[in-house]
Amino acid sequence: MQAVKKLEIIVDSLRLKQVIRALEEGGIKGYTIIDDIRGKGERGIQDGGSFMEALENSYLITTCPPEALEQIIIKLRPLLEEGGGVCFVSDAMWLMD
Amino acid sequence: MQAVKKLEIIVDSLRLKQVIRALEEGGIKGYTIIDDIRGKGERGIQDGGSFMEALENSYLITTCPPEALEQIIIKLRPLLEEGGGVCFVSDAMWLMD
Amino acid sequence: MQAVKKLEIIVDSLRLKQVIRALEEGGIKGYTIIDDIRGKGERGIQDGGSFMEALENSYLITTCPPEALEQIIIKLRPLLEEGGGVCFVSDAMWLMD
Amino acid sequence: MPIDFLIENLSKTPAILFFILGFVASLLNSDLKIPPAFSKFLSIYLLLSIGFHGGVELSKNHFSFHILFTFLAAILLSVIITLYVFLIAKQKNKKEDAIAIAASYGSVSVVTFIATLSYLKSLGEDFHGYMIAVMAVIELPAILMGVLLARKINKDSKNQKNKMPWLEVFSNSSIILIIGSLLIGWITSSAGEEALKPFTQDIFKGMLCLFLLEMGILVAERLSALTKAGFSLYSLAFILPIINASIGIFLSKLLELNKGDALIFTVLAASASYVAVPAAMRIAVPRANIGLSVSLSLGITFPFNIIFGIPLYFYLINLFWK
Amino acid sequence: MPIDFLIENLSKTPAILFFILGFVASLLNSDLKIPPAFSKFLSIYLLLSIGFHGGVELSKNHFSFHILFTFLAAILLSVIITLYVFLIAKQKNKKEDAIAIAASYGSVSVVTFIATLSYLKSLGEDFHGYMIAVMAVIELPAILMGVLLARKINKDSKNQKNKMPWLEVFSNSSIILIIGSLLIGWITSSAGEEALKPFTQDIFKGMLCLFLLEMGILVAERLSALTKAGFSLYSLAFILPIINASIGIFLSKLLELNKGDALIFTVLAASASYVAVPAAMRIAVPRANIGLSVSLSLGITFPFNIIFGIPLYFYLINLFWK
Amino acid sequence: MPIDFLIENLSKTPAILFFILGFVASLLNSDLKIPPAFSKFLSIYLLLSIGFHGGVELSKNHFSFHILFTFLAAILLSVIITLYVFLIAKQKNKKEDAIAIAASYGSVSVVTFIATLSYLKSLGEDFHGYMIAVMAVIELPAILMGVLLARKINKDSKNQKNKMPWLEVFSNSSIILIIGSLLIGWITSSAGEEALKPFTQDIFKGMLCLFLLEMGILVAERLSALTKAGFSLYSLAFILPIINASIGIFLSKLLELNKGDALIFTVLAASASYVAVPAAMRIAVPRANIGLSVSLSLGITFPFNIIFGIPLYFYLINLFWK
Ligand SMILES: Nc1ncnc2c1ncn2[C@@H]1O[C@H](COP(=O)(O)O)[C@@H](O)[C@H]1O
Ligand SMILES: Nc1ncnc2c1ncn2[C@@H]1O[C@H](COP(=O)(O)O)[C@@H](O)[C@H]1O
Ligand SMILES: Nc1ncnc2c1ncn2[C@@H]1O[C@H](COP(=O)(O)O)[C@@H](O)[C@H]1O
Ligand code: NA
Ligand code: NA
Ligand code: NA
Repeated sequence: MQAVKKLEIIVDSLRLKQVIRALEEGGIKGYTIIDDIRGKGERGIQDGGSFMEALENSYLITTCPPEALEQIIIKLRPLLEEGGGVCFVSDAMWLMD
Repeated sequence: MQAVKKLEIIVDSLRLKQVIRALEEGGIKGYTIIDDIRGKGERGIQDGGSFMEALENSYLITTCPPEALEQIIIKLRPLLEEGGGVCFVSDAMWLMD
Repeated sequence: MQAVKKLEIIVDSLRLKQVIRALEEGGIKGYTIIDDIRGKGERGIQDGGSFMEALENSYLITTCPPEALEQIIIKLRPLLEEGGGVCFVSDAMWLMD
Repeated sequence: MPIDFLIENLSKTPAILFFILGFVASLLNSDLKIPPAFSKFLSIYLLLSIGFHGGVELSKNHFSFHILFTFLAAILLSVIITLYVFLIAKQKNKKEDAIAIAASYGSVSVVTFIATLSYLKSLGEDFHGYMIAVMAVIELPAILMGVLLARKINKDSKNQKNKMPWLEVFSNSSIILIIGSLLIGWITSSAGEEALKPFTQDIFKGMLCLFLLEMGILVAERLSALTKAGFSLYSLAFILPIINASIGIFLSKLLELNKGDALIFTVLAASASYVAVPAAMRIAVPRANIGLSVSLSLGITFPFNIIFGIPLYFYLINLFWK
Repeated sequence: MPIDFLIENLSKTPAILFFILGFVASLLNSDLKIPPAFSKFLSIYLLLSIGFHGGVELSKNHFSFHILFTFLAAILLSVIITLYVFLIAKQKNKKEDAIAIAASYGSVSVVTFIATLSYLKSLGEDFHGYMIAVMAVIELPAILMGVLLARKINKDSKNQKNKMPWLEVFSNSSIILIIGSLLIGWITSSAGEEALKPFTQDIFKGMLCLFLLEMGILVAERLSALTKAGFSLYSLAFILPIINASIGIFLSKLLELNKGDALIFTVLAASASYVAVPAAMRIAVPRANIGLSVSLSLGITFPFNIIFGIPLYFYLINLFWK
Repeated sequence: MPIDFLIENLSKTPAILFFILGFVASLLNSDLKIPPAFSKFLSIYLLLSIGFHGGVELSKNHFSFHILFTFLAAILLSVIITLYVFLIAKQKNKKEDAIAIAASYGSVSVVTFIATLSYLKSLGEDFHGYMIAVMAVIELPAILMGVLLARKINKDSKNQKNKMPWLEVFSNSSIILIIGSLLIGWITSSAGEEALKPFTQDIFKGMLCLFLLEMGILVAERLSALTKAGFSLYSLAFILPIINASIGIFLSKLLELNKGDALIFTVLAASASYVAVPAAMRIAVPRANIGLSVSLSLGITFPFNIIFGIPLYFYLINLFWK
């Protein structure tokens, strides 16, 4: 097993493509996406019955080597600052190596 | 980045509103919800093809400052004791500040 | 609260049953499943508009006592080696005891 | 002989064959599954269509004391069944579980009800439209009894920290939907019927096939979950529909219902809820093992009724109504 | 008197009663909810059906300058409304929020539009098929104005780090779907119409009922979210449809539209978008609080229009067209 | 000339235009997407409807040796294609990937098949109902060959730690659904057909439009994923349908099929599976890159067939059948 940093990102579904682009620029190769989720944050309730895409969130999980984290955050932070959304970083072990 | 406690709560969908109420009483401002998931626990398999709401789970993710955790748990625990469901607490870093 | 190991497993939906079988052989009693999610990994993009099941992932969350982890990994690893998929392990606290 | 009824029933109704297909697929360990969002939609569709249809039919019937008596008898029946099943079930189960089981058998399975209507139609047998309205209101008394029993238990055990969330218990989505659609059908009457016919009637049988396909899968899953429950519980799920059907036939005779209405009334008695009541009990009796009551009502009683029960009950009614 | 129109409107159209059912269910704290995947499908279905229908109708009309003028007037109307609403809304809101609100009111609510068509049909009132095409293109100018306003604001605040993603703004799914379906209807014309009729027309009213059920739930949720906004915003959402309807009626008179077309034109003006425009603004003005604009357009203006507005506007049109 | 066929094909069938719409939307980077739960439902609907239809048709045909020979020829064809494609594909690919590709081309694309039927209907060309049943069983031999090849590879590499999960491979949801529906159609025959007609037939074309819209989006996504594969793979996906169609036409001539049946038989040969076979191979050959085989069969062969192939093959058949 191998130590990695796990990132969990929750953003507007409509801005997910931009986030993926930023992550890939930061060197991310793998990720998992859960679409069409709801939530509440600083910008109020996001719950559009899903046909109002503007009120829908997506949840993205990805991992990176600890030393790559800073580079990724540099790419990611301006996006979240501009358009809202959250990101949690935590420690995990990656099973396969 | 800022240290936070991350809570992951899995409960019957029908009792989710009560959980949110408890969390908000405990001071929670933001959360994310994934609806309509299934699982297995002490009370057996929860998988109702989703039209049997009584057999459907929801997954709620939220974060709080480490010092606020205790207050939230006080609100949350009786609900889970009464009606089942689980909660995991872990450490994470919150990207935006 | 009680210290546990949290496992997050992302595999092809079609192989989920095998994973659950392996986990249960390893002693797991409870888990949560989010179906029908997408992602990208070593084997390329998994996103089949969901009617192509072969291109669909599932996300499984489970916990175990720290001392049980090794036994579970022994069961799990060959499955992921053979058919792809990822597993992250992290530390968490279990609220109810 | 009932066996002819049975084969007729099977070879003419695709819906029941799709139920069997789902069941077999699940036994074969197939990955066949209606996506959850879609099976929830199907369930909404069925409730809306049947409720709306019932409302339209009700708007066409003039009020009569006969109709009123049928309603009252159905409510009484529901209360009696809930109570006696509770007394039996609590012998070998936790009281909370007994409440969930009792309320489920006191109520009705909407899909069994629908299967009954199409069985009658396929035989060209008459029935009154207001029977659909009877079915729509019959969910309520069983839930009410469940809540009252729950309060009694809590009082006994002085375990009354949380107030009963009455509103949430009764504003359960299935109940709102069927009663709301009933009202809308009643208000819009034939104008509404004409507007919605292609949706609520023409494609109804097809939608039902898909729903029963999913039901077949779920029944098989429930049955394999049942293996851990005891033998007495299994047999209960076979015996209750037969006893309740007998009460239903007896009451129907007393009420002088025609044969079609009698079968419907009997099925109201014999079937058990696995949607509305478990959802209500999940809130009213949170400590109950809801999965157990669903395993009985959905895993055994439901397939028993739609495959054997309906033709059998109608065979009996034909005997007694001669 | 409008009150008769209103009662007629309600008692004959199940769709609006289902809207009210959803609304009431939500107030009763019910768990009733159309599964998200399904409500997204319903929205796709409605856009596809209405766009396709508009295209087929357009293919049956010969080009005329009268049609062209109607298109141009609608575009002009949309631009004017977006601009004046922006000027009003920016008084008490962030500029970004004002843009989102303005573009929403400059555009149109497809469901309000559909409700208008079925209102006209239920009255047996004529209208031209190309009005559907007018509606389909009217989403674009408001979005364009929104984007131009956003660029101006950014220039003023020298806050121009990211380029405007033009393509993404206009390739919004609702826009692609309605305009694409319009083209397909136009190309396949009556052959296509015949092939798709059972799907796009026969079950349309039923699908609309389900969608309005969900809308009722969402409106109730939006209203309770509104409680935190100020009074001036509330009143805006009531006043804007009335002002815009007046402009619409005035322009319709100038264009010498018949009564049916006039009502449609008026509703284009009076209604506000809560799907396509918010999605486009989410990308064009990421810092805006989109929830706010949706609360106004969906929470207040939408129910106001479908319950009171449509019969009221038509009452006025009947007065003026005499 | 085929070009006329092509334009006819396009301007009359909304379904193919919706496919193009989805494709274009994806190229424009639009967020248009059928919700996954709904596209899975659409796929279930199509399989159920076509299987059921095939069963009903089969029940109307008397058994004949001609039918039997057609079945056997189709199975033989499938086996031959799987084997020769494997031999070609393994030259430049991993053996596991070659198996997945070969089994996919040995099987059939249900949607291409459906497009063929509606093409024939639009031309008023006759075909036999049992050809649908031929299609329904043709998925099996290719999967079986895939499994046998996989076992051989494993034996060669002594890599046989896990037993082949036979049941799971063949109880794949698409296979269960199409064969189950075929049986149900066969049992319930015209009674069943009448009951389900509004659902399985009337709204079929509309549902197909929605499904093809989603297919267009997925094809565009697959094509952009292809850019990383080599040139030889690309060309394979163009050449295989042409070779296989030629074999299909040749065999059809030998079997003395009528023109309609010949086109269907040819399309069985020319099309490749991207649902059932990849799902089966995912289990039988877990180390294979399933995405690759789907990119070829769905990304290239599928659009090639439904836009150019079908009219082209029919043009050739018309030449040879004179
Ligand atoms: N504390 C939190 N914990 C979990 N999810 C959150 C939290 N805050 C915000 N979110 C999610 O992030 C989305 C965007 O947040 P915001 O930009 O703050 O409105 C919300 O709709 C939630 O789904
Ligand atoms: N160890 C576990 N890991 C992850 N999820 C669990 C675990 N135990 C229970 N759950 C989830 O929590 C739900 C309720 O659990 P319970 O109240 O124990 O029946 C289950 O249906 C699962 O979805
Ligand atoms: N680094 C990662 N972070 C999160 N999810 C991943 C990661 N790598 C792979 N996955 C998920 O695991 C699935 C299978 O991965 P693979 O077997 O590498 O193709 C992918 O489709 C993703 O959903
Ligand atoms: Na009952
Ligand atoms: Na407007
Ligand atoms: Na083939």
